[in-house]
Amino acid sequence: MSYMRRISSLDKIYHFKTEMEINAYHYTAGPIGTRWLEALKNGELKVAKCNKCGTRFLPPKLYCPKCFSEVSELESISGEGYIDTYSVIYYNDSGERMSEPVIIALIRFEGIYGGIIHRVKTDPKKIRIGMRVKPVFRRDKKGSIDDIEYFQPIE
Amino acid sequence: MKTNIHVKNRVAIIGAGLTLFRRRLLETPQEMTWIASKKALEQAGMDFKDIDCVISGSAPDTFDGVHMKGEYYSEGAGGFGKLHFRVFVGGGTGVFVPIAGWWMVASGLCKKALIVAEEKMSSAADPHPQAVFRHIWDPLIEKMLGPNLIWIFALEMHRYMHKCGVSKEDIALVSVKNKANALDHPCAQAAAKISVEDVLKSEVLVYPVNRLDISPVSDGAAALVMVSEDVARRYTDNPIWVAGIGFNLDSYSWTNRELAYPLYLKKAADMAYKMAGIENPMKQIDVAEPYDPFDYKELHHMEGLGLAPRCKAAELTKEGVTQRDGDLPINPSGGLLGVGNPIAAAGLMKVAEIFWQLRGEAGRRQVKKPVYTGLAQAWGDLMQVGTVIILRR
Amino acid sequence: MSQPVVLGIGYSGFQPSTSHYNIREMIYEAAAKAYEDAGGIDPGSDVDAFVSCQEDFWEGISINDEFVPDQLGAVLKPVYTISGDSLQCVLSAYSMIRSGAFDVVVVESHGKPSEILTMRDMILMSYDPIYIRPLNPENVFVFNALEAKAFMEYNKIDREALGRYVVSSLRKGLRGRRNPYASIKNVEAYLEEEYVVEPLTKLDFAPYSDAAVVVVIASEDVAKKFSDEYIKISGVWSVSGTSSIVYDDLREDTMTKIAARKVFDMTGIKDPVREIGVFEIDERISHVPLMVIKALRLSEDVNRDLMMGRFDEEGDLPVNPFGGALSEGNVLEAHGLARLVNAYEILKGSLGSRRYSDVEKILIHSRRWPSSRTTTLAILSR
Amino acid sequence: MSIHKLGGTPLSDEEFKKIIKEITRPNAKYLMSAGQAYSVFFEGLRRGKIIGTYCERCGMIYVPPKIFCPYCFTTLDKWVEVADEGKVVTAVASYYSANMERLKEPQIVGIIKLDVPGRTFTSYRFPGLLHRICGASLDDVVSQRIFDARVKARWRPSEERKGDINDIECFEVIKT
Repeated sequence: MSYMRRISSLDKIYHFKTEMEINAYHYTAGPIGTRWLEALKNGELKVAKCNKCGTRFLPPKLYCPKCFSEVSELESISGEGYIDTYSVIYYNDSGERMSEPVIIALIRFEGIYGGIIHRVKTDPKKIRIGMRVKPVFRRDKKGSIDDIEYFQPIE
Repeated sequence: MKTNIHVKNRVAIIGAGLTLFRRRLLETPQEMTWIASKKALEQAGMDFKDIDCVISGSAPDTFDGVHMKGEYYSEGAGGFGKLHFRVFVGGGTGVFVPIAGWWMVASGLCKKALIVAEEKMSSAADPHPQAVFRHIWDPLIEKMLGPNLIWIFALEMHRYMHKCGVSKEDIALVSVKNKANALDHPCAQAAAKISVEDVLKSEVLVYPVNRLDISPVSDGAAALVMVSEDVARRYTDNPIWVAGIGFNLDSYSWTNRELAYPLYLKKAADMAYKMAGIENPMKQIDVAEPYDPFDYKELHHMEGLGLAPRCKAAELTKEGVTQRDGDLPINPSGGLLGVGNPIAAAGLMKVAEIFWQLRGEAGRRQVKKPVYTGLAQAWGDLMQVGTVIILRR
Repeated sequence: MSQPVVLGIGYSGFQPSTSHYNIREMIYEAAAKAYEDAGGIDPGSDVDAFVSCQEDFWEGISINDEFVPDQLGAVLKPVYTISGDSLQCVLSAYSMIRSGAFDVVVVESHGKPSEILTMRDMILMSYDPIYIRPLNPENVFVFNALEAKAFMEYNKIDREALGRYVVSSLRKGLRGRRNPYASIKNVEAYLEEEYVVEPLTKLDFAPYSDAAVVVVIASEDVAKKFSDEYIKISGVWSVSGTSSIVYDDLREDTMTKIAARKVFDMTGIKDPVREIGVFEIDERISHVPLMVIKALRLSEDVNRDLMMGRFDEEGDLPVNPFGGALSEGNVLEAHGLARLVNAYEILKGSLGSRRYSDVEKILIHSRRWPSSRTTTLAILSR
Repeated sequence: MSIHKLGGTPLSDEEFKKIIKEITRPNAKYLMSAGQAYSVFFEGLRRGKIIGTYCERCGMIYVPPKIFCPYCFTTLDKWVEVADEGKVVTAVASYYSANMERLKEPQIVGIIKLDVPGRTFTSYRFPGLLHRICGASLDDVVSQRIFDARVKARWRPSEERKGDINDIECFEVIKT
């Protein structure tokens, strides 16, 4: 067999398809997160509360994101929030134009540290920062952030 | 690498913490990281706000199922807004985190660093965390042969047995010892009173590896507080000093080399010994935690570390030298075989154990003889990485 | 205290695809060039340690640290991986040398996105699995757009300003060495582009490139033995973001602010506008360099300063004067080293005109892409 | 007691099954270039040959090949054909498949140190491949008779070869 010092022709280069997958990952949400998701399943939007420094925050964690004490409490809120920032998806990842643009927003709540990133259903022309919104839950809920179908503007 | 006469700043460990090691924990990777960090800080008498740097480690993203997982779990160590980076040398990661932490503090860049390792293997639930290991091979050659993880360790174990004339019974003694040691460890997942018979009678997975030769799949996290000398003096009368660090990586062509002896580990150990001024490790190391994901690895690693003559670690084990009350206690924690194996966290657990042993705080696990100098070691990648840290009272 | 310096650089690729070479062969080419540039060092005897910056899901190999040593000449040597941006490797190497225990550390990083078939899913895998990922948005860059929107609205930066930045940067790239995507566009053409994820169009995202970069870092004392043409690393610092992006204020670049304070402190810089000659900034998404300009307080009025050309080649605050990631492409974790290579070449006088011959200090910046705001800054100086 | 003092919240298999979880089905696919060295190697396999590279400086032969010598850090472009024969340096008997399903009959796999005519190698560095071993029994493994056994590649018929490592079905023990 005789070879050039290097291969330049593309048809002499081998390529292989490969993957780095397993069937599925199953993620647990932690002691507070699990209770928070259970509340969502019941159609309730709650927030975590730190008993040490009083911070109320979303998403919930076992630790306070401000003072790092252990957190054990959830508290109910009205669910009314406002749009901190948003974006409208006009093209999907494959470069196809969306038949209906989708709005994704960061929603914050008065007096709550953090917030939720979620869909907002309204006319993309009307959406603006500061707009007040509330969650609309799905009928069939399973204990997921996706149990909220979307947020909608409060008239 | 120069010896430590060129290093100006001494580095101390002043606190350590662990989560439970369990097959499954409810907590998220962030929360596990937080628990271990919180416990280490509590021992050090510090709070998250006192920390200026976070150095973390974790094994493959394919366990937790989060791409760039260092960016994810670091929040639990209070990393947000602070210096943080994640190191990764496969199974060697756990001991490598404090190695990287050492130079961050020794350089003066960090004063009070949180050293943390996390692994959540249970997320890789379907079909099984072990399935992740299909992806550690050269994807174009070895992966095409459909290997499983145990193949490579069995290949190495069998080569070692053949070259050194070591029997399966000799090797099983390690599993028996470590699982028994772990009975005294509050975080242990796989502690048990078992016999050599039990190991030999357990299911053969890949001959010569039986089920009880292997450490379990685990969730867990571990943390240390590592600080500069002036800080250490302010917080404790009992700091433990980092006396030496070493690490070394062999070729990825693992089928092109001798597997009976870990040359890379000898080189890593020599680097650490040189820095710590150790010339005769068998005499100068008082207690050690070599990496034991499989029982034969403890023997293999003792030899690579120079804690036993080549092919003689099994003899020392038989003679009881490596028991907690022996002349050279090995894996008094219970090791990965007994405490569990959340990969990176398991390696850091070993460093924590040496820290507690040297402080005399290991409780029922405290070795009998007085200890001044201890060593922890981990190993990984395609049987090619050695990471070594030496601590001193 | 040992002063860390950049002693040599080498690279390969910076092309949309490099299918004739396996990534390890590309790294070998980059390493061979870097060692030669460093005065002909021998990796076996002259280098104390090696570090690679990479992420497994970009590689398609779990524990890709395994495959680091051979092509660097680093077999049976101290070698490790940082799962992060390559400037974090520079930070770690800098610290190793400052500790006094290491003299020469080689940093390697690479990206081969042309081999990734499922980029969308991989990006989504980098988001919080409980609170963000289940939204499964039709376009995963929408999360970056949330930040762009917040920043632009709050600072009243309009679409035209963003367009001006992009157009200028693509043109600057024509003078660079590693820029397959540099091109001539005008602002009108930019403004005609439709939004992909409002307020960003496809021109606001760097396309992908394959590349490998190797950099030799040494203590100044040892560097002198090999070459007198080295560039100092005066300071480097990294600041981590949070994966709970909602805990952060998306209107400003908090991480750059904190990192800059630290790096300016390390290097004694009082007035970055006067003291820093060139800025090499991450522009893999076009609003980011504008956020960085704001966070570094280089500009009171970004709209006006863009219009005035302050950030162009001839401006007083040149940003990416030979093109940034929009022109060279997104090389994943190697991005930080790509910025460093530009800065090194400018300071050595091997890239560009006499215009930059009096530049003393260059700031380089890289942020982890795509889902993290973790930021690393460094100051290189003559 | 607080959760952090307890060190976390263990879950049994049953509890894990029942508890609320999020699920991701990963989609991580790649198209990888074999590059210069492996492309020659695979082309060789397709033609029934095992090809390596040779370092003129240190004399080492790389199988699988590399276009660089990791020890001398020189560029390699000398190709050599090594024998499709060699001896076993270690072997094991696996009762589990790659997906960790139990096999009825154990599969024997090993590392084969390949012969290169006119050359000898130490046990520390040598051209070697991981592969299946056929013609050996479980007892050959357990008794360690398999060590140093001579083996020869059993090739797939040339029309079935695709240019990958499975063009070799296995390395077959040569009966003496």
